[in-house]
Amino acid sequence: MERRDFLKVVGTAAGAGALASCSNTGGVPPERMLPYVIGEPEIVPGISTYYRTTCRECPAGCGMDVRTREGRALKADGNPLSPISHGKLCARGQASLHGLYNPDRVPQALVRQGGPKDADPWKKLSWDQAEQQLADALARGRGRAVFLTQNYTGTLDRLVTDWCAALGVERVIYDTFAWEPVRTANRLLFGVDGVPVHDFAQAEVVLNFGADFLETWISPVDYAHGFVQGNAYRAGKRGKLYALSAHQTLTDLNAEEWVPVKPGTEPLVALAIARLVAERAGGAGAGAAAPLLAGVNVDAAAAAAGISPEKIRQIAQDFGNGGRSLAVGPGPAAQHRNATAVAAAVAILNSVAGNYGHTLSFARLEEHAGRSASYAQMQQLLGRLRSGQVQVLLVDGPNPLYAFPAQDDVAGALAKVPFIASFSSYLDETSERAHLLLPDHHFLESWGDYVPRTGVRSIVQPVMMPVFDTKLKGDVLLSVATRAKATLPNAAPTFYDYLRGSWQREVQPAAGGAGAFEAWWEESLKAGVVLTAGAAAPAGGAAAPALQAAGLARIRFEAASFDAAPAGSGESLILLAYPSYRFYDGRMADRAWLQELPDPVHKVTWDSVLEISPVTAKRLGLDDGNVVEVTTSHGKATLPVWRHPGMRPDVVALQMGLGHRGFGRYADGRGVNVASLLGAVAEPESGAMVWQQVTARVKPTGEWARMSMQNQVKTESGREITRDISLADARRLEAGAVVAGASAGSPARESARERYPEHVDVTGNPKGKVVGELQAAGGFAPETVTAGPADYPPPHTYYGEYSEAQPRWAMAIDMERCIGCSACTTACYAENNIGIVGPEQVARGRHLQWIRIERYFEGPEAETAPTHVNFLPMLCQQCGNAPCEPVCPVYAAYHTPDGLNAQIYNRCVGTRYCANNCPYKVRVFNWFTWQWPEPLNWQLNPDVGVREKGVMEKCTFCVQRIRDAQNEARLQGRGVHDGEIVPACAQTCPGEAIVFGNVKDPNSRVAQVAASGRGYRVLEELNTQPAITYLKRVVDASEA
Amino acid sequence: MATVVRSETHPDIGSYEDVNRDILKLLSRPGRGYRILLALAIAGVIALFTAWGLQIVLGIGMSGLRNPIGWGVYITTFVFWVGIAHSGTLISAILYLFRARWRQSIYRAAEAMTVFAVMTAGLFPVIHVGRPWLAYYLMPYPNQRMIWPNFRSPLVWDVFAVGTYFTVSATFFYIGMIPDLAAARDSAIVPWRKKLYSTLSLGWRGTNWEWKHFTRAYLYLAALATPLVLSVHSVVSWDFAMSLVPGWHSTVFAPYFVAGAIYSGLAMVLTLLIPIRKIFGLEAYFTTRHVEQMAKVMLLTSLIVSYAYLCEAFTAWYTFEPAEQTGGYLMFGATGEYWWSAWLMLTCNAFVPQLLWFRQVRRSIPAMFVITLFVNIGMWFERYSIIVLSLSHEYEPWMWNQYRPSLTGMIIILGSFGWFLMWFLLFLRVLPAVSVAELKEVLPPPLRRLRAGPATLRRPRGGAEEVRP
Amino acid sequence: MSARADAGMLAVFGELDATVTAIERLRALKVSDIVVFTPVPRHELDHALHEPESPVRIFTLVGGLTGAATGFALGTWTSLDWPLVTGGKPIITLPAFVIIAFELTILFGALSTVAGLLINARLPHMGLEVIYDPAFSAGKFGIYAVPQPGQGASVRQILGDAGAEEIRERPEEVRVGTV
Amino acid sequence: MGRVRWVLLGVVATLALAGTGIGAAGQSPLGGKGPQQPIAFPHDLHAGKSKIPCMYCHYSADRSWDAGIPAVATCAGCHLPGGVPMVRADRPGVKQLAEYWQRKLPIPWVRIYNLPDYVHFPHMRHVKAGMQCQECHGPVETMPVVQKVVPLQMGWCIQCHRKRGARTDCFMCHY
Repeated sequence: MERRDFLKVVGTAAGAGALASCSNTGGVPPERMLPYVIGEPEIVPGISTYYRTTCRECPAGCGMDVRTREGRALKADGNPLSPISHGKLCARGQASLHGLYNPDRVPQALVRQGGPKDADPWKKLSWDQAEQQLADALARGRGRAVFLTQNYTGTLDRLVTDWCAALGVERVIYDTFAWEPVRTANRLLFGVDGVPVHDFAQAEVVLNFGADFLETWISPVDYAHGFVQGNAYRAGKRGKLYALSAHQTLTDLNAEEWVPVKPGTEPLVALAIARLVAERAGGAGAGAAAPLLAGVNVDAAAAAAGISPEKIRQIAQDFGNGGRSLAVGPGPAAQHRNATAVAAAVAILNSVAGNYGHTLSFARLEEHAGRSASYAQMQQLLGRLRSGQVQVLLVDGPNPLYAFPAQDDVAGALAKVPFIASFSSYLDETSERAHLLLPDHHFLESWGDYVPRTGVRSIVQPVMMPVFDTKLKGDVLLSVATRAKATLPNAAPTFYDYLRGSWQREVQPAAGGAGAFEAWWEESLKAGVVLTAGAAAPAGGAAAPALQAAGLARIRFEAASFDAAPAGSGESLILLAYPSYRFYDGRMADRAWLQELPDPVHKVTWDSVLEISPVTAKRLGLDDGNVVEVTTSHGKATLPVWRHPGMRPDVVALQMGLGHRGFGRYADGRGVNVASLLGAVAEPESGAMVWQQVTARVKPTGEWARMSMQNQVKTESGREITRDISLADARRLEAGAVVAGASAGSPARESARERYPEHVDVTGNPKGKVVGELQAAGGFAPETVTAGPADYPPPHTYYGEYSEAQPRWAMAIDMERCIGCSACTTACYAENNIGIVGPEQVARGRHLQWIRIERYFEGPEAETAPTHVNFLPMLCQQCGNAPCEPVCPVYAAYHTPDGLNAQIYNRCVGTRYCANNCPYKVRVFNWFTWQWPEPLNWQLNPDVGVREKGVMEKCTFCVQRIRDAQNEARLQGRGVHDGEIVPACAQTCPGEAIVFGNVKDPNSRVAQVAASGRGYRVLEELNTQPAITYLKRVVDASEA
Repeated sequence: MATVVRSETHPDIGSYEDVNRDILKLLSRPGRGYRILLALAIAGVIALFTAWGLQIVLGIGMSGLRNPIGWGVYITTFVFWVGIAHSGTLISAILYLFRARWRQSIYRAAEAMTVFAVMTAGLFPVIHVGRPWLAYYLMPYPNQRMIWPNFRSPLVWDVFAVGTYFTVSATFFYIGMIPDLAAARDSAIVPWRKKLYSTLSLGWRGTNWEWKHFTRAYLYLAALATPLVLSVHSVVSWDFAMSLVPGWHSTVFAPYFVAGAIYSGLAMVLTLLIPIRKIFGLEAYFTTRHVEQMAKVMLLTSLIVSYAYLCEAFTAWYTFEPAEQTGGYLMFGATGEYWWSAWLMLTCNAFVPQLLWFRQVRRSIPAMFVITLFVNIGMWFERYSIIVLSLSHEYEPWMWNQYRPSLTGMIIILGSFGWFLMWFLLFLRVLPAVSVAELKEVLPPPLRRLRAGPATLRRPRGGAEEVRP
Repeated sequence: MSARADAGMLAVFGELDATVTAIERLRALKVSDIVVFTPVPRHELDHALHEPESPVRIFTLVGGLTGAATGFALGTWTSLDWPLVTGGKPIITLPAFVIIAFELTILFGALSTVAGLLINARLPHMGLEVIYDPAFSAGKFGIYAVPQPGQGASVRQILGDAGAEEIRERPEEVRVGTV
Repeated sequence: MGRVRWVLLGVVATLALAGTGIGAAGQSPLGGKGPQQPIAFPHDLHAGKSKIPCMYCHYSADRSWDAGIPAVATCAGCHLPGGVPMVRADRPGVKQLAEYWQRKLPIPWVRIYNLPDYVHFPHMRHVKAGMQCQECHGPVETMPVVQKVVPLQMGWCIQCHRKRGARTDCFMCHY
């Protein structure tokens, strides 16, 4: 702690410099330079310092690397040593900096002095006063106090447990996503109240029953990373994901095949598949479930689910090849009245396929996922609050006032509690009802540790001085304990000492750390994560647990029921609530980066949309943006619709996370809270909140709202932006064969082939004879472009600094590995000081994304029932023959000797000609000067200029990182190594889809990947010579 | 009785002195209508600069432009005004070289229109850019940064083309006016006018050597201005044709734009001169014959642009490239969200002017006035359709968007008409709006021989041929 | 009053043919110092005066060629001064420079034509006292002839016979713009 | 008289143009004294008379983009070892320093060499290339009050880069 005490100084470059805009307006008043009072040997102004910590934005607990400069955190990335993050982060993790620098954080301890209607009911308190007030309240309410906490693990968990015991406080842990059905099923079937670690990388076939494991489910970064390893094409093989759901989330959009089952029928379908798998395996693995499976009627299940029995047989055929498959589910996206049966059926499916011990095992548990109270238990707590049994309520994390349906009357329950204290650093709905606010440090300012899964200890350490006058929760608890004269085991003056003590006593021996603690501790801080026993999957697989008949008997394998829609006009459709990739359960809604990030599926920013099937929409006369009124028995909402081709016609879907009242300027009043449409229903078996419970009545209002989104199209409209290849062709290409028509897939080319078979060849290009005739008639022949990425720039440009010896920075993007999660976009915002334009400007198309994920539905009926979705990260292609460059009148756009398409902001006059002439439309313009409210501007990267109004900007391949690496290499008298330069998008990509490097070096990874037979360049027929090679998505994974 | 010889083109003008009297009387005190019009124009200018100032302070986003539609009404209006500017030089230079006898009475006003239209057009690139305070980066001049503009950029070509065009047409305008300024000087009474014309006329006396060099210089200027006038709109068209944008990168653009420019320019000349003729009583100078001649040229150019529209549609269809087909007005123009713009263009520019096949229409001043208004509107929407339609639907469907002009943009565009009108109205009162000297050239010279002879009325074909004494 | 004005006489004519006749007769008398004023350029007067071709065209030609050379030189030199590749095109992109060269040809040609006019026509010619009558800009023709010694009477005779409406001997020098 | 006026006008116009050109090509005004600093730190005594190497205080010039300004502790290390006023303790500047040091406050130095946000200048590359500090910062060791001696405009950078054959790629410094 001590060593960061002196960081209260502003660095020379990071301070005023980064805030100045592009135009130099002269130096009045004089800029001041503040030196350190005492120098820090590890901090050199102008040089970044990295700290390893653990992301605490969701319970997954990804290891994190945070880059700081002059004492300010600038960029978060994954810790490559962490088995949870693999050096990757999701968009939420990237946006943790916006939590740190959120302008609406509670700046210091506050106490309520007025009613909720007062303009500013809060009075400032010193921490001394605040802690005393808390201690006094606890003394008054001893034995009748409840501490409602989020899901901590590790040392803080120990402290809070001990503290609660010492002070007579009851502790309730709650997380909105508590995975109750999965835990309950595991408890009933296997006697383990927990969630096993899923090893997607080993699974060749995955069946998903409503688990959004690429978005929020349990440990999304690790699962996304593993899923891509197992699923993406490599060495002639490709995995297969079946999504069995009524509505495709991002995860389901990545499926090879989507099976649109009726909502609630997942248990029947899963059991039917299990029966067929068990039959094939001769009953092995079925164990206690054998009688149950014997009674399953496949045809009846198929009929109930609204799918064909053949589909079930096909899935069963693919599934279960000796532990090389995996079934997962449900997540909140399939949490209906019989969700435990889904989880149980999934467990049976994994059991009969022999997956336990291989692709999942109870030897390693997701520690964080097995601890939360259930929703039903929370309801009981609310009942106690309502009856006045609780005198003091401490809240840290959960926000039931937002997350619970109105029927729970959380507000009424809270009103009955005489004293509520909140540790939240943000004024969310629940904290706003508190009497005392004790804002905790953001995790990037905190000491701590976290145990995400068995054997993994991840360190939380502060990367900078606190931004506000907040105080570490652990320190507050220790101090309050002292004030209350309570004795805690292993008490220490500060939480930092408590943590070190705990690590010295427990973690060092468990991790087998040798030597003095101080040295080991330093090493651990550098690694950020320590692995203890049981961290690795057991070699050769663990023993498969046996199914327990008693538990099995308790589960009713029936279809879930849904409340009927209220009477009235309009269509009745089942309302599916599902978690948000961007906002999780809503806790991330105050992050401007995430609000501005287009949703990976519907691409709407800053607002909620009701997703509806195009078939139903057509029947109701609805187009994207038409406003509907959604009525359930519990509430009503008015919002625009978005036609989602990947959903059943009998459902509508609404994302969680928006519809906050309060919670800062970025969240307040935006969108619809799905809980407002639901009743307080808990699943009987698991006590889980039932998200899929009601049928809604959907009625068009006849209005139209301009949605804040980038685009209105869903398909490529006949263009060849994304390209596919069949598995068979991919294999043949790998073998070095030339595949005719490998670029097939473009409707235009296909149509040309059909209509003019005598004039065009199989690829859709004109035949040689036609070309000859054209030329003989004086026409131009289409010129075949043969140059590859490494063949540019052409020799006729070599002059001065332009020479053959220069590298060409290039990228290869494997569309097989892109899951469309958009973490790259947020990473790019963080790295490159991209302005946040707000909903009105996004609606006008004035967003500033340098990298965007284009989502195109593919297939003959892409508008209504797509066969699959292609995600394409589109960023500046750094073309060799860049069309944007020669049109710039002032050389603001030009080509650098090292093959970059440069945009010199300070030279830019703003004619926008370059953007007009860019066929990829990756240039974005600063229509206004964008604002970063204090202290969000602290995050601005000093290595990148901030652009003012009137300047064109675009992806630079993170040129600041290139220059940094070049400088470093030059100082060390060497060249730049391959892999030394990683752009922000590539760094965070959970699928490792992006490879960057010098394509002129044949040994570089990028050159090798780009040479793949699947490689193509977008719009290369324009002869732009892009530096980015895309690898075609492999479709039709069935054996050809 | 002496022979009364009358000009064929201007049968109602009598002597050289009549010309001076009729033309120079325009410079006397203005009437009430003129003042109201000028006040309106100045109000437009104030609105223009207020809106522009706001746009500079807040950002070019005020224009209603958005990604990826980087060009909109400002560039549309720029091209529109550059197009308008073409008729002046066409009439004064090309028709001069062709010795067309109907140009004399209209060319001065047309030239003035050219100069002011270029002045108006020249505002728009500066209004349009994101950082107008750095627009000087486009000028090639030695600077401390040691960096030059990019001569490969069509926008730098534009700077050269429009800059040259302005310089040359302003020079041409002024040089041609020197003898008239001398005439105005000699008849001026108001002191400031006397002083102004004295200065501007450079001490012109009409001596034989002055005239000799003057006529040669004028001829060469006309010879230089002729390729220039054809090049300017070609270069402007290359702003589009040199790009990669579907619907823009077309080889037909240069002739298409030049024809369109002449078309719109003639329409604007008529729109302006028909009221002026009436208000100032210049029917003798600007006759139905003039209107008809211009109508014929308009018909020709209308056919050329209609042909270009067909070409565009045909090539887009023929390419079988989806980007080409959606990029032009073919799909999104004729049937899509910009249908009104595309159909307005076709109606005004291709359909309505077919009326000009009829002689009665060509000779009807009111009909011609209405038709020219149609053409003016149509030509603005032609540029709007070309620019906005293409940019809205390019190669990348993900970045398709729709454009709606903003209030700020519309104020600036309407204000630009005020700006143009202000200069034109001031010109009418300050400078001789019809060429005094050249009109005298088409009049038959006073001849002693005829005066002494028998009293017969002769109508020589024009007045330009030599008369041997 | 200059000596030259002393000796000259200014005749004002109303008709073109009369003026031409007067010029031709004066030339026959070998009166070479003739200035003709005319409100409108007429070839008849040029023919009568037998003037040599105007040298303005040389100015135009030289200006135009200079412009062309400047255009190519500007493009080439600035591109080489700080070579920046755009769009994979060569550093020296002559087709693009053709447009610059063309525009500068016209610009320089036009400006030097104007310079040629001003230099040859001795303009601007302001504020000096000269022989002039405002009627010449309206509709009258004028001849100012300076007879050689002893020719005065004959000149006067010729002008009068040709049809001069008025003949002023030793006309007053005026400043144009003040009368 | 008229011609004289025209000639005069021409001369004045030419001069004005040339003046503007020279002004633009030259530099912003550099003259005058440097700004007043919170402590009148005499570079001439430290760097000149006492011959303290530049990089003793500006410690990161050879490894960072920033040259670095010394921590107050660096000053105190000599002048107030162990908190005891020692070297030149009687000077007003040192007394001021002692005050800052005791109150643990940074000294708000006025920045003299400042580059706009869009220029990225790597000090370390220039030091490693063997450039002397004085080439850009002037003879600081003779300056009682440091002042700016170079314009820090792009042309000034470029002429040196060209002379030395260093990179003149825009994207090296502007991004």
